Parts: sequence; C-alpha cells; structure tokens
Amino acid sequence: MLSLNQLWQSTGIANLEPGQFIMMLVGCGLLYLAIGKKFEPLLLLPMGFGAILTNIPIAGFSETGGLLHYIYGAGISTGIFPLVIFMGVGAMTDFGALIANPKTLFLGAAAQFGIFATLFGAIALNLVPGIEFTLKDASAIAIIGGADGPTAIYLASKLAPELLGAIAVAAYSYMALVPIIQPPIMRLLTTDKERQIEMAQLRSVTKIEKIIFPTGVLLLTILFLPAATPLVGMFCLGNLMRESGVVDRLSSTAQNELINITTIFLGLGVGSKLSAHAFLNIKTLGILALGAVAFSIGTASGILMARLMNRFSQTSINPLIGAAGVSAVPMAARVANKVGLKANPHNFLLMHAMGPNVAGVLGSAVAAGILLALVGES
Amino acid sequence: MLSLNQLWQSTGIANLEPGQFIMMLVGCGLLYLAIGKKFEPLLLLPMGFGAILTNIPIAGFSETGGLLHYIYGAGISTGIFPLVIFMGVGAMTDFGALIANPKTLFLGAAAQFGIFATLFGAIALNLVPGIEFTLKDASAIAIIGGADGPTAIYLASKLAPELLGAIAVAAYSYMALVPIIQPPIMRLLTTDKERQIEMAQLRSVTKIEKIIFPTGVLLLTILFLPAATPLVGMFCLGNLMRESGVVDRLSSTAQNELINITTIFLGLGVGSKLSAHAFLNIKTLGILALGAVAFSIGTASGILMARLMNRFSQTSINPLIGAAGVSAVPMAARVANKVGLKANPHNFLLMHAMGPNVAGVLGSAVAAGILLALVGES
Amino acid sequence: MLSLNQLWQSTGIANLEPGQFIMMLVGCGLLYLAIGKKFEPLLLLPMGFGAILTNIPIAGFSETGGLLHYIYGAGISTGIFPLVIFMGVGAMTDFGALIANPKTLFLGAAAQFGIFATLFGAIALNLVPGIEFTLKDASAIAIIGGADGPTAIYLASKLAPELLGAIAVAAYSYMALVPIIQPPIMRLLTTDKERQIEMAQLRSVTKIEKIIFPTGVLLLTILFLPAATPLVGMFCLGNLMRESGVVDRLSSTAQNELINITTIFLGLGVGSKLSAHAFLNIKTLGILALGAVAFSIGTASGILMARLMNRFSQTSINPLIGAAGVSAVPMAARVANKVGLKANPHNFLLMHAMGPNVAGVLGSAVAAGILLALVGES
Amino acid sequence: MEDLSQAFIDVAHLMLTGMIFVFCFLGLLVIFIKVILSKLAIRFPDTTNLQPAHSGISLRSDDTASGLSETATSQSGLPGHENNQQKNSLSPHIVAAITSAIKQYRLQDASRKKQTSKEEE
Amino acid sequence: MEDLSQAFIDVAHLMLTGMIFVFCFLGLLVIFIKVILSKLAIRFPDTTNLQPAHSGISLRSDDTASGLSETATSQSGLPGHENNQQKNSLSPHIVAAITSAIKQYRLQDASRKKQTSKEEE
Amino acid sequence: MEDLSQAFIDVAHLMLTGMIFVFCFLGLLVIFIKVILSKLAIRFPDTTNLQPAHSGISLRSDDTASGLSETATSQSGLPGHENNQQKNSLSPHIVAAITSAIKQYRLQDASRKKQTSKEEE
Ligand code: NA
Ligand code: NA
Ligand code: NA
Repeated sequence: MLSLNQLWQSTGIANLEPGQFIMMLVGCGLLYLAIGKKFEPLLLLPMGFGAILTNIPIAGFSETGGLLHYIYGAGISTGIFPLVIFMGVGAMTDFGALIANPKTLFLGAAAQFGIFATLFGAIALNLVPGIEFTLKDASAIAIIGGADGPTAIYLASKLAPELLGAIAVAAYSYMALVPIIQPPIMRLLTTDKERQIEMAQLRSVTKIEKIIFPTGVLLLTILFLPAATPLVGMFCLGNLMRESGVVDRLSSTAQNELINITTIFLGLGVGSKLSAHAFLNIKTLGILALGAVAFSIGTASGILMARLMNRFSQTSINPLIGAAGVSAVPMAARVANKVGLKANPHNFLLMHAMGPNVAGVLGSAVAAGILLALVGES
Repeated sequence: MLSLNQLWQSTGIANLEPGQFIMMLVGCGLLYLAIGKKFEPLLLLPMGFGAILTNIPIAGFSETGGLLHYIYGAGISTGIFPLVIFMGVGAMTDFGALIANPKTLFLGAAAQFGIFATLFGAIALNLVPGIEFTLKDASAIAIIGGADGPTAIYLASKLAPELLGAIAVAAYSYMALVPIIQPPIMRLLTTDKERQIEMAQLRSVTKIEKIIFPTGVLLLTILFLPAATPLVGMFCLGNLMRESGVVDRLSSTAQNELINITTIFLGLGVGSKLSAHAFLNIKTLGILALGAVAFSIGTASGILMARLMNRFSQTSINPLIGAAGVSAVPMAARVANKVGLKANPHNFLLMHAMGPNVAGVLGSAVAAGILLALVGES
Repeated sequence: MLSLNQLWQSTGIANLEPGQFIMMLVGCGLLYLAIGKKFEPLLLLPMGFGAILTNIPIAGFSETGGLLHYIYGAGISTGIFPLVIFMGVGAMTDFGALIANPKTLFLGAAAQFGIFATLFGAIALNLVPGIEFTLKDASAIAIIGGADGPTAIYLASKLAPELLGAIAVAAYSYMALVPIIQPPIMRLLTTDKERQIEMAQLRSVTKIEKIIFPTGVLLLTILFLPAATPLVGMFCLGNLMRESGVVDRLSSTAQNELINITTIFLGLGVGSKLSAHAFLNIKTLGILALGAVAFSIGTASGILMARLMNRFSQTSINPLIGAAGVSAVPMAARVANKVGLKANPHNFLLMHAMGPNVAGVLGSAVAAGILLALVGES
Repeated sequence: MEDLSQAFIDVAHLMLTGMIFVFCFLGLLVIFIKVILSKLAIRFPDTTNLQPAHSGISLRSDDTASGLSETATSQSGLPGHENNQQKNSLSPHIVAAITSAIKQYRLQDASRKKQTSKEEE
Repeated sequence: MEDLSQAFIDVAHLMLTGMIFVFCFLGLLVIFIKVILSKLAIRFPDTTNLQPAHSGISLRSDDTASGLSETATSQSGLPGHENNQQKNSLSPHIVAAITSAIKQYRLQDASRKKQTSKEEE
Repeated sequence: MEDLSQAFIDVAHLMLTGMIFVFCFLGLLVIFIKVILSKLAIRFPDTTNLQPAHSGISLRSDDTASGLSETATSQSGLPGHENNQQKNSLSPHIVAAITSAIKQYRLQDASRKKQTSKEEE
C-alpha cells in the first residue's frame, strides 16, 4: 500500500498550512464581493480565483514552472498587462466633456491631493510597531488614492511588488465602494443650495479637437514628465485609435478582446501575489486604512476645489462634480449625478462630472509619473 | 553559376529525407481527416499543418529561432495552452444536467477505468521487442482513455513530451471515432429492453447551485488532490466566469477569441512534435492500439456501471448513458441519444447523457491528477 | 528644494536630444499620413506612435525593461508577428480569380522584377559617399518592391534589422501611394486601345480547387524553396482554414481579433526601430528613393508582361491588370479597374485584376525566400 | 522480467488506488450536490423566470450579445453590467433575425443608392 | 526617530512638488485646449452632422459593427475603411425601429408558442 | 571599386537566378492549376449552389455569423459544426417581418423628418 501513503502525502489536507487556508478564505471573500456584491467583478473575480490557486499546497502555481508564475513574470513584473489595459481604457474614453469644459481639469488635479496626503499617512504608520514602509512602499500605497486600477498595479509592480496584492485589493475594493464612501463626504462639504446648482449645457466638440487632444497630452508629458509616458502614452494611443476614426478595427479590438484577455490574466497574476506571507501581516491593515483615507481626502479636495472655483468662475460650477475628480470612471460621475438629482430633480450632472472624472485619470497617471521620477530612482 | 548551385542546395528536393516525406504524408492524412471526414477539425487541421511544417528540411520550424519552436516552448512545454483551452471549455460547460442528477457522477467515475486498465496494457507492451514504455510513458498513453484533448496534451507534455505527438493524434482521432467505436459496444452490453428505458424529466437547477458548484469542485480538489488543480482549477475558473453572470465579457472572450487563438497555436505546437524520429517507430503503433483499447474499456465500464446502478436505483437509468461517461463532450452524449432513439423512438436521452458526459471531464482531470501525483514525482 | 531640481532633471526638456525631437516629428508625420491622408492607417498609426514613444528620453521604451523592447524582442526579432499577420492575410484571400485564370500568375511573376532590379540600385548607391549597403541590406531594401508589408518586415528583421524602420516606412507609404504612382506609368506604357480591352467573364471555381490550391502551393514551396515556407506556409495555413469550411471559428479569429491584436503590437514594435541613430542618415533617403524605383519598375514590368501575353494569348488580356501584379492587395486591383473604366465605361477589370494581385503576394513571398536562401546564409 | 513483474504490481496498485480515489472523489461531489447545493437551491431560489437549465451545451449567443452591447467604461477600464436586463430580453433567434434583416435592408439600400447615383449622372 | 523626521520632510517636499506639478501640468492642458484646440475647432469644423459629443462613456456599437462588417483585404492584410458610409447609414433610429419590431415580434411569438404548447398537450 | 564590380556581378547572378526561379515556380503553379485542379473540379463538382467565387476580396460575414452562433462544446472544448442546419434555417418569415417593419418605420421616419425640418425652417 505504498501508493496509498504516497497519495495521502500528496493530498492538500496533509500539506495545507493555516496561512494558506486563511488566504483561500480571503480569495473566497473576493469572489463573494465580485459575484454577490458586484464589486468590480471583472478584476476581483479572476483576482480572487488567483488568490485561491496561488495558495494551493503542492500545486506550485506561483513557483517556477507554474501557470501563475509565468503569467506574473510575463505580464505584471514587466508592466505589460496594466499598460495594455490602459490602452484599452484610452480607447473607451471620450474626452468630449473635458474639452468642452477644460476648467474641470483643475478638479482632477485637486483630487490628486488624496495621493500625496496619503504619503504622509503611510510614513506616519512607521510609528506603529511591525510596520515599516519605505518611501517606495508609501508611494505605491498612496496611488490607491488615484482610484485607477491599472495605474495602481503598474506603480506597485515597479515600486513595491511585495505589496502589490494588498494594494490591488484595496484599490479595487474602494473603487467599488465609491457610492458608499463619497456621498457622506459630499453632503458634509456642500450646502444644499450648492448641490442644487444647475450647470450650463456643454458646447459641442469637433472631431479635430478630439484627435489632437491625446497627441497634445502626450507631447506635454514628454516635455515635462517622461516618467509618466508609459501610462499616458498607451492611454493616448488607445484614445487616438478611437478618435482618429481610421483604425476602428484596432480600436474595437483594444476595447474588447484584447482588454478582456489581458484582464483575465492580470487578475490571475495579481491574485498570485496574495500569499499568506505577503498579505497576512499588519501592513495590509495599514494599506486598507490608508486607502480609505486616500479616497476620502481625494474626494474632499475635489469638492473644495470645485467650491473655490465656483466662487471665482463666471459660469456656475456645482461642487458635487469635484468629487468625480478622483477618477473611478464612470462610477464617481454617476454618484455626483445621483446626489445632485436628489437635491434638485432637474439637475443632470452626469455629463459635467465626466470632465473631472476623465481629468482624474490623467491626473493620477501624472501623479504616478512624479512618484516614479522622484522616488523610483532613489 | 554559383548561385544556381547554391539555389539547388537550398531546395527541398535536395534535402528531403524519407522520414520527413512520410511525416508530411501523415500530416496530409490528418488534414484529410480534418477536412474530408470532419474529424475534430479544430485541432487536427492546425496539427496536421504543423506536422507538415515541422518536417520541412532547411526551414527549421522546430529548431532554435523557428516559429514552431517558439510556440511549443511558450505554450505547450509550459502547459499554458492546454490550461487556457480548459478554461474556455469550462466557460462552455453547463453542469445543470449533472447537478440535477448527481448519481451520474458515478458513471463518469466508472468510465475512467479505461484509463487505469490501459496502464496495464502499456506496461504489457514492453514484452514486444522495440517497445519500452516507462511508467510515465504508460500514464501519458493511458490518459487517451480520458477522451479529453487538453487533459491528454497537458499530461503528455508533463510526463512524456517525446510521445506527445502520437498521443495527441490518437486522442483526437478516437474522439472523432466515438460514433463508430461506441455503438457496437453499447449493443453488445445492453439488452434491447434496457436500451428502451425512458428516464424521468430532470429537475430544474437554480443559479446559486451552478455558481457554487465549480467552487465546491475546486475545494474538494484542493483538499484531496492538489496535483489536479491546474486542470480542475482553470476549468472551474471558466465555469465560474460563465455562471456568475457578472463577467460576461470575460466569459465570452474565454469561449471565443481566446480559445480560438490558443487552439491555432496549440495545434501547430502539437504538430511540431510529429517528427519522423518521434513518430515513425513501433511505439506509435502501440499507442494507437492502446488508445482504441482505452476507449473501448472506458465505454464498457461506463455501461456496466449504469446497468448496475439501474438495478439498485429507485428511478430507472438507461445503461446507454453510461457510455457518455468517457467524456468526448458532446459527441458521446449524442451517440447515446441516437442509439436510444433507435431502440425507442420516444426515448430522448441527450440531456440525461450530458450528466455523465461532463462528469467524465471532471473524472479524467482527476485521473490525470492522480497519475501526476503518483507517477510524476518518481 | 532638492526634489524640484530632481524633477527638472527628470523632465523631457532637460534631456531631449535634437535627433529624438526630429524623430518625434517623423512619428507625427506618420500619424498625419495615417489619419489625415488615410495612408495605410492600420499600420502607420501604431508605427508612428511607436516612433514617438521610442524617442522619449528617460522613459526607456526600447531599453531593457521597456514595453517596446519586450514587444520587439518577442514578436519582431523572432518573426512571429509578421508570420501571424500573413496567416490572417491568407485567411482573407480568395484565390478564386487566380484559379479561374492561372495565366495571371505570370503577371505576378513579372512584377517581381521590381524587387530584383532594385538590388542593382541598392548596390549602386554604394557609390554615394556615406552609404554602404551590404548584399543583405540591398535584399531587405529591394523587397519593398514586393509591395507586401508583412513580407518586407519579415525579411528586414532577418537580413537588416537596423534598416527595418526605414524599410517599413517606405513599404507602407508607397503601398498607400499606389493610386498616385501607378496611373501615370499605366498610361505611359499602354495605348488607349489596349486600355479599352474588355476581358471574358471568369469561370466559376469549385470548392475542391480552392481547398487543394493552398496545399499545392505549400508542396511546391517545400520541394523547391523551403526558405520561403515560413511565409508561404503560414499564408497557406490561413487560406486553408478559410477554404476548408470546417474551422470557421479559427478562420474568423485569424482574420479579425488575432490579426488586429498582432497589428497593434507589430506597428508599435516596428516604430521602435525609428530611432534617430537608425533613421536620420543618408541611407534612409536612399531607401526611400529605391522604394519608389522598385514600385515603378514592378508596375512597369507587370504591364509589359501583360502586353506580351496579350499578343500571344487566345483570349484577350487588358495590360492594365499587369500593374496589379505588384500585390498591394486590393488597392492595385482597384487602380487597374479605375483606369480601365476611364478608358471604357463598360470595362470592369476588378475581378480580373485580383488574379495578378494575389499572384503578386505569392510572387513576393517566393522572392523573399530566394533572397533568404541565397543571401541570408552568406 | 523481474522488473516487468514489479512494474505490473506497481500498475495494479496504481489502478486500484486510482479507481478508488476517483470513485471517492466523485462520490464526495455527489454528497456535496445532494447536501449542500440542494439546500442552497431551497434557500436561494431563482427570482427570475426559470431557466431551461439542464443542458451541457453552451448557448453562447447571450454572452456574445452582451459582449457587444456593454458600453460604459468603469474604473478598471471595462464595461460594467448595467444592461443585463436588456440583454436577457434579447434572445439569439431574434438577434439573428435582425442581423439578416439588416443585411437585406442594406442590400436594398445599396442598390437603391446605385440607382440614385445613376439617375444623378 | 531622526530618520522618520527626515522622511516626513522628504514627504512634505514630495507632496508640495507633486501637487504643484500636477496643477501646472493640467493647467498647461487647460491652456492647450483653450488656445490651440478651440482655434482648430474653428478652422476645421465638423463637416458631418453634429455629434452628441460630451459623453465620457464609450458607445462601442459603431466600432463593433465596423469590426464585423469590414471585408476587404489590403496591403497590410487588413480591411480598410471603404464601407464607412454604409456603416454610418445604420443610424440609431433604424436601431430603434428594429427594437420596437422585436417587441412586437416577441409578443406575437409568445402568444403563438403558448398556442402551440397547448396544442401539444 | 573591385569589390563593387564583384558585387554587381553577384547581383546580376542573383537577379537572373531569382527571376528565372520566380517564373518557373509560378509556372509550375499554372501547370498545377491547369492539370490537377481542373481535373479535381470535374471529378468533385460543387454539390451546393454555385458560388460567385472569383473575388479576391473576403466576405467575412458568413464566418463571423458562424463564429457567433456555434454553440456546442466538443471534445477539444470547441464548438463543432453540428447546428449548421439550425443556423441556416433562420426562418425567412421572421426576416421578412422585420424587413417590412423597418420599411414602414423608415417611411414614417422620413415623413416625420421632413415635417421636423420644415418646422425648424
Ligand atoms: Na485618478
Ligand atoms: Na473523460
Ligand atoms: Na508582391
């Protein structure tokens, strides 16, 4: 009965470590959030599944020769997957609302304060025993405040790969929680009168503007922040494919099959970083806490900026759309619209909120570039 | 006229070896089966083409720097391609019939006897001079009885890469021959009265059952047979994407573009293993013979198990559906349905046969895991 | 204010070299041709974008660890991307017109004189100070006359990788210029009466002919020119998938998602070869000049061959369709049709011109194989 | 020969172990379905209309349709699931019908356009 | 502790630099839009009908449609853009028409099916 | 200089060899088509209706349609071609119904547009 013993030695029961078991429960928790709560299912489902797979004893998914090892090595540590997804996002993004009302770029800029303020928080957590965040770690954590998944994964893979799992979980969870996190902050920081402000209809935007815009964004990034060009460049490539109108085949593929395939593997690969060793420690709690702080500060600073601008602008600006500056496209814009409608049933803010919303995507890519340039080298 | 001579030296005529020529004929034969006979064309067409390409002199398709060399190295020796395809198969599989009638799992289990009995045969063939099959070789050959292409390729790439070509040819050919191999065995092992048995309508299955099922399968695999988790895990991921209903984009891509792209390259890569050196020997004849044996034994044991269960079960079971336990989805289920209809024009077995059919997929993935666990290490 | 200085050191302005700036302008020029002029946008758009990205200082797109570095290494220096695209082209090609009128193969053959004559020109340019073209360089340049993008990129990546950027730019630009380059040559070399010649309706072609044709082409290539089998083989695989009718899923994927995905990355990867160092020298001017010569000679020799054949053929041949022998599918056939219509409003040459047009694709793949066989080794 | 008989014994072991394991494993799945899933089915019945369900054959048209119709960008840069309801009410038959109807329409339209352009000349 | 206060100073620098840079950068974009793009918009107005434009949400149906309907091979082996006109001629109002046609058809079909199933019983 | 003249001789060789080879190769293809293919065409005529055939331009709609409608899983995990009949049997009366629905709608729409544009003026 040699083989029976051998078989027993090769069961999971005989080899499962407690940490692996707990991480599988975490993976199941992510699956529950994805399926039961519809929290960003497109990434959290494969990520949760990847978390389960990577913690299976013996199977060696994340060891040399394992499937997740190949996926992570080929797509995430190289940065290829988040960049390809960012290209697809670019191909899905319509900058019309932003071009029609360029002031909203400042809202997207203000909301990035959530990122930089969180840097402080991350360094401050070094006072907690058991937590040691370097400046690189802090930067990778702070980018959660950018509310942009691919950007967070890209930066984390470059600055703090061992924190990637926790950062991705936090980033996508909070993005899914935007409808819960933002409204109280919005109500706290605005008066009922402000929330009722209706905004003027946006002007129509011509095709040429939409074509030149991504090129201009790329040009400015090249001149002032080359470190952000991987993210911004791929985003602009996707957007140019979309708006140029001459490569609809490629644009469609970038928005559909290519981004879908990449998303499956990105999720699995990120999930493979959810090992007990990397996830089950106090740092993860710190990251989750900092993520919530980052989102809240970003939301608040977007709103306050909008209030400020409303005071000095000729055309009125509803401060609610400032909250959309954190990106989290298009959920944050929808939330702004919903809160606005509640205050005033004739107040349709969706299109107006898309401006700061897509500005936030650019803003956090720029912030990621700054962190890469100033922290990545050291 | 230096260059004319040089050109002659670079023709195929001047360099073609007899073995290469014969293997090209084999490749043409596979193309004929695929196109003329519609034998599993999705795999046999690229595989046959790959067999031709890999045997072209000078071109070096399977040498360093050659296209097939890259494809094989990136996708097959790593196991990535069969696993991705298995994920797609999972996304195409509906476990409803199985959940509605769980007893049919035992039919899928019984049919795996085809695999384990063939192990004996493979070892016995060592008595034939010129054939030397190790236990690993035998295991890789026996899995042909699982009647599941990706599983066979995955296992062969791990246990006996040099036999991969012949194993894949045998596996796909016999799967295509299911409508010819199975009916005589079915008629031999069942009485006309048994074949006429009508089965009760299946209960309807709820969404929650279909969502939890793949997770449960994965859980049991983790606990008892982690070695099977690459195959079972990817299958369950595909099925969960399908049934969860929250990632239709990803599920659709896994079932279509991703599986199509992977199939083209899998076929080419497998075909690249059809070199004269590896294929033109007596082992290949042995493999082909063993494959037929494996299919027949699997079919027979499935039917006999169904007869046994019919004797002790409260609800009646038509023994024909036992034959579908070999997997070969959905062809084996169709064959069962057809033979049943012949005996009794009111006897619609298709849905009932889908239960053992998909059970057979799980069963052979589990069997592959056992072989990996017990034979792979040694 | 350490970080401000650090930030300045990491701007593009502080690091941009003149050559990089000029190459970005070249990239913008390609984008303009693609979007504004609709010059082969599917390749020139990503290529132009890649040219911009690769010249961004600090970002290191084409250095170890950079996105374009990975893309080039994985897909272009291995030859995988052009071959996959060629498979897709094969899946899009209908050889019906060619099979119905096989004589037109000679037109496709004659037009390849553009390639071989350009070899002379390329070697002759060695007389210009500052230009040194080896026989490999000359061959890679001459293939521009084949008017077939993937073939040119494949050959250049094998024979002269450092010229790849300029060769690809020339090849795609001149293909887009076919409607401008060809008509004057057509009018110069044909009489008005010849241009008015109407051609007999083509016979219908059976399915079996279309299925056997790609296999026959592959067979002949294996026997006489194995060096051409990577290109011809993948092309025939695509065509066989198309015509066999048994793998429509794969054929459709090869024609759509797979070719689209590959095109995006091929364009970016080729663009990454447009560095100042490799592009901004007199060689590039030489390549552009030689490309125009190659196209013109190819067009002329196709027309002259058609005139010759018209004299000796029983059925009349309109010499205009000879110009389509350069390939540039389907633009060259359309140009022939248009010029024919101008001379005679009842003269519909499109279908007749498709014969030499697809013959030109085979012809240039064969020519590429000859160059690989005779020049590649030395 | 000795080696071979040892191999046969090994294989016999392997066969026995393997078949027992396969039966136990799939037997556990039977229990899992009968005990856990059936309870879940009672506690969480399908709220929507009953599905035809028990088919092992995949009907992909729905998935594909949704893949084609989902439109919104989301945080992860991927469309969400807002129009599920709309999706479910559109059956594959009808989609196919419309597709071909549109084709016909286009053909008519094209020929009409040709006529128009001829008339213009 | 000393290290930590140094880190705080570093972070303060970083925050200040970062926020200033983000504002300057996006401010430059504002200028770019107001100065360059608006001029371009005047010089090259859209010749076709006005687009609804200001939506951040992607409507992919057109792209997808074109992806499915483009047919010609081209030099790069990829379909070109010849049938853009045809593509654009499938306007939203036709889609709306079809949608309502489907609804009608579904109603008819449902009632017919009911009849059929009754008859079978 | 000497090198260069040697290079020219090499290139002349290459050109001659190349052109001869290309002509011979494609000439063999001509023979292949005329001798083998034409015989095959006679022995295995198309049983189905004649195809329009001689187009170098790919009409992908069929492929795509099949790609969208194939549904069954198979051993290789990929749908086969079993339900071709079902696919092709998409009943003409549904198509006709929708076609006429579109026509009606277009008529309505056209008249409505005329009205609207008049009102706008
Ligand atoms: Na952001
Ligand atoms: Na099986
Ligand atoms: Na050519």
